[in-house]
Amino acid sequence: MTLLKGGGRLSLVQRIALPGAWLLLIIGFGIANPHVFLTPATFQTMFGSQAVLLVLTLALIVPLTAGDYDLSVGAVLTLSAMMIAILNVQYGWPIWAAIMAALAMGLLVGFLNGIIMVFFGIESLIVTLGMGTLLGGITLWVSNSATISGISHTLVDWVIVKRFGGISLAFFYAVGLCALLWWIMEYTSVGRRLLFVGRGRNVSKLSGVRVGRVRVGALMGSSTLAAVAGVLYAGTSGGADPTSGTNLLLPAFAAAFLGATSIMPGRFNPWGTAIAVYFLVTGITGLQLMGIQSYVQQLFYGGALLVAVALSQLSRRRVPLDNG
Amino acid sequence: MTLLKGGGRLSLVQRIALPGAWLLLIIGFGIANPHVFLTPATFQTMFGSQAVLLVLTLALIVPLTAGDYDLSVGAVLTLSAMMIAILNVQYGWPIWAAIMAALAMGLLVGFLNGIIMVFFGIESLIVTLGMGTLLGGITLWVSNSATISGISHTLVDWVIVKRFGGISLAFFYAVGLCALLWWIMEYTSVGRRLLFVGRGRNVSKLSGVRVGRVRVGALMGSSTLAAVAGVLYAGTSGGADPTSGTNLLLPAFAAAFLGATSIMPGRFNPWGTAIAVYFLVTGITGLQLMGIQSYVQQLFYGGALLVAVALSQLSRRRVPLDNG
Amino acid sequence: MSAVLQINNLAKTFGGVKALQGVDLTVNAGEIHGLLGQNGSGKSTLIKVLAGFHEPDAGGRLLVNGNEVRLPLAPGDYKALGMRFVHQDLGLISSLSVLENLFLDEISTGHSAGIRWRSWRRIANELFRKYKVELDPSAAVSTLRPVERALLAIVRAVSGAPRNGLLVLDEPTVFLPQDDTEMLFDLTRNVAAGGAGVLFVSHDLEEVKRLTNRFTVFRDGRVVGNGATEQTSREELVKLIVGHELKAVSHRSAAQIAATKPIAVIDGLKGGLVAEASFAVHEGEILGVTGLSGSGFEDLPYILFGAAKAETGTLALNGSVVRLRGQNPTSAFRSGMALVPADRPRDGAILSLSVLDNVSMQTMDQFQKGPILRRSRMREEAKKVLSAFQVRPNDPTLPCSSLSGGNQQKVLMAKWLQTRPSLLMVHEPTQGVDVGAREEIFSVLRSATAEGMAVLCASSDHEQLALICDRVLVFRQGRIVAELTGTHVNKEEISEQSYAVDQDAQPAEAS
Amino acid sequence: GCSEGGSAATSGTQNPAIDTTAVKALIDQAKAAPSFSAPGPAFDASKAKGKVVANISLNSTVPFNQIVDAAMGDAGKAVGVKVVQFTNQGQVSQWIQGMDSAIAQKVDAIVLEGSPDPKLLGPQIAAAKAAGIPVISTHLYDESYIGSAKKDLPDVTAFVDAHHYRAGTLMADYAIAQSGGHVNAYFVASNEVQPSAGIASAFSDELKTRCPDSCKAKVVNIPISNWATDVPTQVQAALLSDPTINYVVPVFDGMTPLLGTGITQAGKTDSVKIVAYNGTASVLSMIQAKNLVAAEIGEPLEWLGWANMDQVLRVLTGTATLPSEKTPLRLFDSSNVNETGTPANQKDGYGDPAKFQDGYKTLWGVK
Ligand SMILES: Nc1ncnc2c1ncn2[C@@H]1O[C@H](COP(=O)(O)OP(=O)(O)OP(=O)(O)O)[C@@H](O)[C@H]1O
Ligand SMILES: Nc1ncnc2c1ncn2[C@@H]1O[C@H](COP(=O)(O)OP(=O)(O)OP(=O)(O)O)[C@@H](O)[C@H]1O
Ligand SMILES: [Mg+2]
Ligand SMILES: [Mg+2]
Repeated sequence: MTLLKGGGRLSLVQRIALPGAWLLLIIGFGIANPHVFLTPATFQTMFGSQAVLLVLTLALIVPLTAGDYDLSVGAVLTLSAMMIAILNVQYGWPIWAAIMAALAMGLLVGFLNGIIMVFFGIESLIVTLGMGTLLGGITLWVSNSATISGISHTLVDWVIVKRFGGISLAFFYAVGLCALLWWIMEYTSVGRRLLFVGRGRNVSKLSGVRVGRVRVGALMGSSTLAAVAGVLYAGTSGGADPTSGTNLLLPAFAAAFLGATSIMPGRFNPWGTAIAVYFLVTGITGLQLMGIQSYVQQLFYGGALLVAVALSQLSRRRVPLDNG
Repeated sequence: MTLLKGGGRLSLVQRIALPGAWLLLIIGFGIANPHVFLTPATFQTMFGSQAVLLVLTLALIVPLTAGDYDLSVGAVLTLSAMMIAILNVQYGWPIWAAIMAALAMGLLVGFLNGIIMVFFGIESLIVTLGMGTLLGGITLWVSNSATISGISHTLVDWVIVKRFGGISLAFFYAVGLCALLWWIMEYTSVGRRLLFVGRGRNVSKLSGVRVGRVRVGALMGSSTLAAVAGVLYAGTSGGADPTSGTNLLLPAFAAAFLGATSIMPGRFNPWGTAIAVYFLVTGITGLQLMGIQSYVQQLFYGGALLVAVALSQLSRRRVPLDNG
Repeated sequence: MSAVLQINNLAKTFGGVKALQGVDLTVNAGEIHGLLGQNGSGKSTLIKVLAGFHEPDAGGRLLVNGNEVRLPLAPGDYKALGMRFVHQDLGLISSLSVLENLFLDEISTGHSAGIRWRSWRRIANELFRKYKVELDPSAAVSTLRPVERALLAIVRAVSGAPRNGLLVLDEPTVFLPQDDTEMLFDLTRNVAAGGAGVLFVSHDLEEVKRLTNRFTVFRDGRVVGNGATEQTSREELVKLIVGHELKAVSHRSAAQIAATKPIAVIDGLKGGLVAEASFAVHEGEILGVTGLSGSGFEDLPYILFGAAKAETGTLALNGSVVRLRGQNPTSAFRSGMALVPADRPRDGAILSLSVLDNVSMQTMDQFQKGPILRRSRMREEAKKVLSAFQVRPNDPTLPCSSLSGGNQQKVLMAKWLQTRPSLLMVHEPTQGVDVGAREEIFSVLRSATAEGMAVLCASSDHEQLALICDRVLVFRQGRIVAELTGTHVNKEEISEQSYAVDQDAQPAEAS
Repeated sequence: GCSEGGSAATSGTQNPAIDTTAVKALIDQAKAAPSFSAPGPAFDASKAKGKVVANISLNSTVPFNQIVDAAMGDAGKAVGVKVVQFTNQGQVSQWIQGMDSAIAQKVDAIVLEGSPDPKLLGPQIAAAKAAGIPVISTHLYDESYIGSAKKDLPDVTAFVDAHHYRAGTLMADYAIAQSGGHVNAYFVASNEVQPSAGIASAFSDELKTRCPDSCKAKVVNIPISNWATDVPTQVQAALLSDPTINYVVPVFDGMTPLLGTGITQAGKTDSVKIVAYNGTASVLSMIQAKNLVAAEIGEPLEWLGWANMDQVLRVLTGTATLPSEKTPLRLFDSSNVNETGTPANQKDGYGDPAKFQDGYKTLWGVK
């Protein structure tokens, strides 16, 4: 799937359009609301609390690069957090064992998604839509629709209580994952193969790339990252509820696509993703801190997505030939 | 976007796999629960109740045929119902005028979606994701986040109260739209162009199709149909709430993709869509009538989608080389 | 004689690339006009301007039948102006049916409400009967063989071409075997005789000389010459196109081949359209396989590479034996095989990625040092390789889609030859490649075989096979019916063997 | 769970008449406008002057929360306490961010208004405690549950109780009174929201207590995210499989229009009534329009805001906190619904707001 039209050399303007817009936003809110907004605390909490969204968005860009959609990540996040809560709180498993079980679930779900997709030759969108619905049912079932709290303090400590430079460790885990993913995508042949498969499936196949394996791997990667996001979710909130994770799916998609307009325009890339997440979060937080009506935040979200992507396309040399 | 792999002549087995599964489901529930399930009333209400979902799914398949996604249909549905409620209840507009305004809104939103997509060259997925979020904000704003009830009884009468053969008129409107869309897609050059653009954008342009115009038109079609779904929604519930319409988006996608496995396998088609919607609804209703827990219904939904699409792929001649 | 088409001072710039500059071209009624030029010289670009696909730069003029037409043309305008096209990539939508593709133009620009599929199907069947092609209107184009697709595109264009209109054929013959080419030529002459003009693009000068009345040659987007075909010799044409003269090539003899050791031994292969094939490819030789389309030779490279399924058979490559049923592209690549497929945009190149990405798909791992992929090194290396293959422009960061077809083909050759395979398989290696580049590709293949590589070349271009192959195997009905070596490797004998009506497969004369 | 009534429950009319006088008396009491009575001892709230309270509501897009939040601001103004709103769309990550920034801004107290679930904010509440910032959770736990909530959530400084279960009981009472003791109810719960299960069992229990032989209720659980798709069909299916159902009860009244769709589609608009809880304006209007809804239990939202601030001020001034704020419920049916205005609105219908406001001001010593 080619995300944006055109190709070729990237203009600097476009690469830095989004970081620039982010800066402008910060300056704007800084002027409007200097005492509250321009404090270290604001940025510390902003960075710390949105680590879950960032990791979930990273999960999405792996299969997106390989040309597949994963709509089940929200459900995997929810189930992962719920499994940790149930195993740790109700069954008394040690926290590391509960985390391992959740990650194993992520891996398994990704594997099933991938196998169904490749073996039956069904579009990833349908497979993961079905799988996400199925997992939602399972989560309701195992949790009995209830919120479960009281997850081990070790996890909570290591996710959100411990800080570095005033920012919760969760942020650094997320940034670490960004860096790892960036390295994999740019500097390993496994990562390049993801891109090849995403852009030319037959070509890759005839070049000796095991296309099916790469696609299954991408879905396993996304599910596992979503399970990691679930671990962070359980850690930041100390508990789990059966539905709210799925609400993160659309914001994550928005951030993934917005991120693909920046740093390496036209490609889903981890740093662009991180900037997109924090650009959107900054806008929302600034509005929240000013006590602005909630619907304005939603207007900002939608509007920012449209305007940012549109501008980044304008700043791009227009290329006459549309790619099919 | 080629939905499913392979092409060529369609096997009869595959064409009728989904209707067959539907029949099996009916027989199954009939045996399990004959006195309640196998009554005219069950079928009458089943057909009548899902007209909104059917129309929303029809909305989706228009741009899907042209290779574009419209994620804003759920938000358009909600805003359309909300506009009717506000204009009719709070401003005292006659119901027909309120409906016209809602449809005009749909047309306008589709036009904006299309223009942004074509002019800036942004993927439809991003444009409509942003637009959907924006419209969600607008809906919250104009409605003050409140549910509004008391819509003119004329509308309610003509949508759900009046019946024909025991089935609410809403069903017949939806089936009428199915037939109309089928005629347009199969027997008019406008409809065929949709398919051409979806299957080969460059070739279509070379053959003289104004690709941009067709894509804008498809998004206008989907938004307008979504607004029609909003009218039916307002008519079935006699009111409007600011959020619940968006929850119909994923079920509609599921039905659209499931529908593309039947009747004309590999193509999004109105009759397949109708069968998919009613297949899913039959399963859910059957389970509901047996008093089975809600999460089981969700398991059915996800599972049925996976199994049905997988089987329909299996029954299809496998083609060695995957298309990109 | 009146001009059907008159173009003055037409220019087209892509970003910084001047694809066309100051082009003047006239096609007269009843004339078949050859449009010649190297890869990337702008032929297809001109055609796409006429189709309303590209918007030309301001300043050009276009006259159709003497009437000035305002540029740019909108998509679909061509129809009213009486133009019909067979585009370079045929302009078919492969996931749709033959019928829909046949009426693509009608539907694309029409305003029909109430399409009468049944009567259209009748018309289609009549057309196919009239033009003697066997096509099922409801078959998906993706299930057709390349020849059938080409025929469909040709029937579509020819049947719609009006009198005093213009028929444009952009390399229509690359997919066609000899007899279909003959049929196309007859059709084209008929169209011209009816009063229409024909613009015919080909890299095959033989064809150009036989078919066209006049010609125009492009080089780097400019017109460098035109004239009457009869009064221009082949050598003169070559010189106009390439800018210099071509060298002759020599073949190895049967004895020379026998003296080398076999690199790949294929035994009892069955699968696809191949009924039975056993043969060997020797070190340092270029082995051609050919036949009529449908005779099975096109399937051979794909089966050997594991991209198409084999039923039985083994392949011994450098002594190690694999069962072909279990072959897949990955293991084939790892065991030292390479395949340059014929369908470039689908199977060959990832057009949306850079030339660098495409060339380095397989060699990437060599640039991995510890955890880091050294990309500047990759770029330098790619630049070197591209200049060795004379890819123009030589800029590895360009997206592959902005190269012309021929240059894309050179990139693909570069990509695979870099991996130093012991068996290189090519399918129509010079498809859409100009005479100059064709020569370059041949010399690259030659120098690679000089280092011991074995080449299997599947092609229906008999002249090409004669030019580069040391030995040629001819297929009929899935079996090898002839093996030509030494002086027998010439266009006439290859054609004769391919078309021989003799049904009893006779093991060949020269073996 | 689902609770089955006695043996003859479905044979309605043949049953001996049930004595409903006691229930009717309860209903009449619940229909009367509430009057203010001091929830606890008076104290000097002016000591809190100048303090800052951060308010994180469940979901700022919901009118319920908007009205309560605004009233909290007004109540704060009366004593010179600033209430800072942290608007959000009901997402856990936003509540977390709100907690974090409230702690960073060193506010004097944090209110979780209208039930952001403290169980999902454990680490943040602990951090607030460590920073010496009290956290007050309001309108989440029923009065009967406050005791165990305190044990479960030791870091939460104080709670403001709600009367969710009493609403469940009242809905059952209304159905009993109106039907003459023959209730076959279909109750739709959303158990991922904390009080839902308790409201459902309060409803069933009341039926069991008052008319064990002639009343029954079936409870089903539909998560809020599935309302739009599942509620209409579910209700419709239930009405088809059991035609004797005469009441459909939503756990939260936001579901009411969807219930209406299901009932209309099943063609049961004549035999089925809705009783509901939350006091949403559109549902009150449905009573006014005589459209399916028989009764609606509401709460005075501004009063809730002031009650929240009462507990907050007690915390800020070091006064002992109250076990119950004693906020009222009021039952509306066609006889008194017009007190909520025409068209109905969500604030009015609970008597003169000046009365409870004066009551609190007196209690706080600022009047
Ligand atoms: N869409 C495009 N964007 C940028 N450059 C293009 C585009 N299409 C063609 N070009 C460039 O325009 C020039 C002419 O290309 P064109 O396809 O017309 O060549 P051609 O003469 O048809 O060659 P061939 O014989 O290989 O088909 C080439 O340099 C090519 O790289
Ligand atoms: N898109 C298509 N591609 C290939 N074949 C098609 C297509 N659409 C329809 N057909 C075939 O064309 C034939 C006639 O189709 P259809 O029944 O729609 O005709 P009709 O509209 O009734 O004909 P008429 O217009 O002559 O009354 C059928 O065999 C059908 O399968
Ligand atoms: Mg060309
Ligand atoms: Mg050629």
